[in-house]
Amino acid sequence: MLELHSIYKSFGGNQVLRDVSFALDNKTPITGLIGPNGSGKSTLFHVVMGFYSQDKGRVLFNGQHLDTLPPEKRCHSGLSCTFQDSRMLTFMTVLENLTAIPTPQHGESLVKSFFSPLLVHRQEKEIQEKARDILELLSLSSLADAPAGSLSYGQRKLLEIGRVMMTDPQLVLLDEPTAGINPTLIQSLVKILETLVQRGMRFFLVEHNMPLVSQLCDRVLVLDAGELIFDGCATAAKKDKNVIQAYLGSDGYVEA
Amino acid sequence: MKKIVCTVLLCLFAGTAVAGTVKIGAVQPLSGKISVYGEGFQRAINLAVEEVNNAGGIKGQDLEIVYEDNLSTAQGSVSALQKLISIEKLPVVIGPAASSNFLATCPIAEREKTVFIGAESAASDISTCGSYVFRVFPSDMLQGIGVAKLAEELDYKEVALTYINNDWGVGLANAFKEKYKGKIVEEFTYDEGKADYRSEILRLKKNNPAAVVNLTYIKEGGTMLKQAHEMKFNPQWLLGSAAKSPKLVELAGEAAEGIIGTYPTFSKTSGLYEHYKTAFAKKYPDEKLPIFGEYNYDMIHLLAKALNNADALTSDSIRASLISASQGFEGVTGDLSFDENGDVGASYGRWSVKDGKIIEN
Amino acid sequence: MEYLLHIGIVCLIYILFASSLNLELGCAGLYNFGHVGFFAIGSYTTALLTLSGYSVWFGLLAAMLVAGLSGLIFSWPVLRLTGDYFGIASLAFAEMVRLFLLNERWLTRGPMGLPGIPRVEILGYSGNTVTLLTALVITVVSLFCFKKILTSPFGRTLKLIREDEHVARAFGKDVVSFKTRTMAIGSAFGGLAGGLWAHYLGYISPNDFSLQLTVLVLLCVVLGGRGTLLGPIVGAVLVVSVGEGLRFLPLPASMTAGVAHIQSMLFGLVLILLMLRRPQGIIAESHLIQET
Amino acid sequence: MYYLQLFINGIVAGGVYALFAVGLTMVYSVFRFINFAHGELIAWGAYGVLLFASPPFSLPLWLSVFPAILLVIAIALLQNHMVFAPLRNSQPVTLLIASIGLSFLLRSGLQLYFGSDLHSYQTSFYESIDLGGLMISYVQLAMLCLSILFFVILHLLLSKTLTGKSMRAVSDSMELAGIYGIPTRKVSVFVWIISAVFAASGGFLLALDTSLDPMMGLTFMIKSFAAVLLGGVGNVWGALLGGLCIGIIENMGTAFISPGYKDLTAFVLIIVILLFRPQGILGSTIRGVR
Repeated sequence: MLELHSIYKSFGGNQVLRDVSFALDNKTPITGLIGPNGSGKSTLFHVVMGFYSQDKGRVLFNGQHLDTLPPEKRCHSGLSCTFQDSRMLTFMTVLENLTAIPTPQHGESLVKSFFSPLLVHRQEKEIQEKARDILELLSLSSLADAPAGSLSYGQRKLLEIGRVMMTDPQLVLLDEPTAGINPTLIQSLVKILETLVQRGMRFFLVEHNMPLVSQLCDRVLVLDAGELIFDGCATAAKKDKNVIQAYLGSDGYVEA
Repeated sequence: MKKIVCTVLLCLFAGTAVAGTVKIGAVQPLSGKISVYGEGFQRAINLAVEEVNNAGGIKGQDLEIVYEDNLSTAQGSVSALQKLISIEKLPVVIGPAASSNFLATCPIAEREKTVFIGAESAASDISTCGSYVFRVFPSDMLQGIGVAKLAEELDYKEVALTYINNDWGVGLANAFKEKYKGKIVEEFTYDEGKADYRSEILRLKKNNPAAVVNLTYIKEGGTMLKQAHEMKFNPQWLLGSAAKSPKLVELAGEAAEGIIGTYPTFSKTSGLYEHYKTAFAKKYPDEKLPIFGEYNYDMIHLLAKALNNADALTSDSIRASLISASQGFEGVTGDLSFDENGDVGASYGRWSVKDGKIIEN
Repeated sequence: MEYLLHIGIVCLIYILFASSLNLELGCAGLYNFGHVGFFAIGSYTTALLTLSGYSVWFGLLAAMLVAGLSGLIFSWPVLRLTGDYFGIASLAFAEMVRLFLLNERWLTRGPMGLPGIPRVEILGYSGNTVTLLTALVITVVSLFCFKKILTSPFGRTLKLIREDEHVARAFGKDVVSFKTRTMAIGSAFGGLAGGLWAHYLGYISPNDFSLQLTVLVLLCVVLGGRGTLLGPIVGAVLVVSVGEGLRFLPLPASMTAGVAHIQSMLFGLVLILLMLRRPQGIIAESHLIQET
Repeated sequence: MYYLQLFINGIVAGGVYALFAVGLTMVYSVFRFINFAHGELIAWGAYGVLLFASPPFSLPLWLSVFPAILLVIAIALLQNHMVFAPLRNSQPVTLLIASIGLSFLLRSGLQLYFGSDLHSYQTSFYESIDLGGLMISYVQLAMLCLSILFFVILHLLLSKTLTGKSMRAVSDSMELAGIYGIPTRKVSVFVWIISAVFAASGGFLLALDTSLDPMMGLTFMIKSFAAVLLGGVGNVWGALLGGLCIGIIENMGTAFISPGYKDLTAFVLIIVILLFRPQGILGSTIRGVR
């Protein structure tokens, strides 16, 4: 599915990513990416999404080269992402936040919206239905017409997952989805992720919350100072010497 | 408290009703780009109105001018004219300065059959505006020819032509180019209202012509003369009439020495011009003689004469009496008899600056 | 009566002009300070065409096309800029158009302007009432188009792009194409307003399309409330009627010079107070109310 | 020779544009909005000198420059306090339109008091120096020297003094600087003072060279914007360089294209710069005053 071949990226003098290569296949439902602060996680995230262009190396998705594509072209290939600070459009209603996402829409071409309103209307109804199903799943349908600005921080995180689902992606990059939300909401988020995995969606989770990572992820990649130092199952990661050293300095320990 | 207020209001309105004045509309640029000229015209008009009213006014009633500001724009002029015609219902309206504003309004006056008379618009297109449109200011066809004749009289075979890039400058330049038989060494326009014309002057200096015809306004003319003098470029400057004002001499200082220009001649003989100058100085002690002020002054007197012997205050009868009154009417600016399309002829005299003063000869 | 017709026509033209700017400024967040440039292109296109014999309707249509095209050509290179930079670039564009019209005397007779532009004529009548009716019909149709655009998915995505371009690009919206299309539509209708203006006034000259007109139309959009459909309409009507209303102040003749300056001082003061008290305009877009 | 003279004219004109552009670039980089009312500070500077030189005070011309600068500083501070400070955290377009309103207010106030007639300082005439055929008038020379002098002072101030450093910090981000205890109010007042001083002195020089009219501020606005952008927003030296470039290209242009298009060069420059190098010659993508 997603392949990265020896990615290098530096801002000014400081080398943020050094020779990062890995491949995500279709089988592992959720892969985690962990690492201490400043290890280059978000930079890697932005490189894959195309907001930063890497200095060297190639990014492939289902065999297709993404390096030349600008961000707006990459998501047509089935790749999508959420943002760390869940950039919701506060003034549009919750429903609108979802219905505006799918592209291309017939309604977006002016010629069609004037001269073939039926086509537009039909597609609009489909999109509305899809959005309402997603809100049902996220148990947010009661807030469908409220402005997104009035949602609580946790609800926004859920809505962001909904927004991603609108594009029916194959792989979703989650950038610290559980940062700053209470445990009960985290469990509901986990439940939703599991149902989506059944539907065939794959996730690439960038996260700090160790218990969540070990609970969810079958495969974990650890990044430290721009280098990939571990690639394996979650439990092995906890015992691995380099990972411990990377996280807690030389003589630290990790509780089970 | 309410009782007092309404009594005050009542007598205010009563006041205007009793006096019963004859009203004429006036669309003037009182704000915006050419408000500099608007204020000058207004003073000249008020002076003339005062004189008319002292001499008995119009059939015993006082003459009153209803001013409307046109913000120096075409849209403002149209709004002002529409208001004067349909709200104030005035049969006679004085047109705005600048040909562009005048051209925007004269079709409306023609359609509404209102006598429309202008005192500062030179564009030759105005002659074809219509039967209700008159103009006491000579069309730029005549001015351009006047400057061309001046250049030939001073036998300049070669001359550089530069003019301000607005309707006045371009109109005059076209007329000049047709009439002037000599060679035009260099010709270009320059922007209105700029502060630095040194590069333009340099371009003139390049082929150092003996004389330079510069059709300009006061501000641009003053700046150019001064900057040319600074750059030791002293050709014989030939100017149009729009720069003939003591303000130009004030701005250009010594650089204005020896410049020559044309202006529509005033009838020196009848001493009207002296009377106008002294009357103006008395009424506005600290103000300078406004440019084109004489035309407005004459226009009011001509209108007063026409209104007096018009049988009814309707625009048609005023129009007829205006044409008859203008035949042989000797104003400060000379003979004001209208030709068939409402223009006045003008013969051209010369003005020049000698030790800081404007001399007409 | 003619005067009321006059105010009605000027209001309608300002409504069309302000609404077309609102599509760009209000909905797409493009600070287009050069909208008067397209207004001028529209006026001159229809004036030149009708003066050389074409019918008025053909002139108006051509005005829309030429203005829309120039909007497209202008926006292609400049759209990569955001916010203030786009504003200055468009301001520069409008001044370039004015200078072009002023100096290309072979085409536009330069500062002499174009007199005698034929008026709108239906079945032989061509008074102010006819012009008012045509302006009314054209404005209503245009407002209907704007409403359709605003409420369609196109309008929704436009708002998405205005609020957060980053998210829009992340979800595959071709931001540049949306903005270019909005610019094209906005300038087309701006050109149409210019065409109507030329046929009503009968005479146009380059200096009518100055910075002052840009500021006036900007005020209509901002005063009324940008981003809404009703906003520019209310703004335009207010600006035109207040402007004309000040003519009726009962003042002695000698004072009129002073009054003109006071009038524009008031104009500036209103602008400042408006920005201090209610920057989102009279008819605020729903979300802006909490934001202040 | 002819082109050299054009070049010199360009430098002098550029110096004046730069003088106005400095105020603009600093206000923009600290407060993030385009100050349309900056032109009126120029006009008030020129008229202020006229005010103090005429009857009620009738100071000699050179002496009346300082009270005029104080007057303009007072206007700038008042305008900051009444209009721009309350609007500090609103959208740039709101601030911009407020500054347009302010420019109408100040300009018509000027016309109301002084009348819209043309004025000029009744001063003795200035000769020009003849450097082997190249003409520079004393006024031009004064303009050039003053611009350079001001820029040097400003440079020293920005780089050496504490207020200068804090100004650069504030221009980077107002909130952050505030958190570090930099008195943002004092700094913003300081920015307004500097832009007022530059505008007033520029206005005086301009009027000395030509004449005074209420619209003089407006005609320079777009050119100064072009200088700000060309030089790189927030970069003081950039403003100088930008101003000089525009002056030179504009004046050299008159030799080739018709002077009617003299302003066109500034506009074309604006669009070209914005397309190919939005951050300007000396600018860098990181914002802030340098």
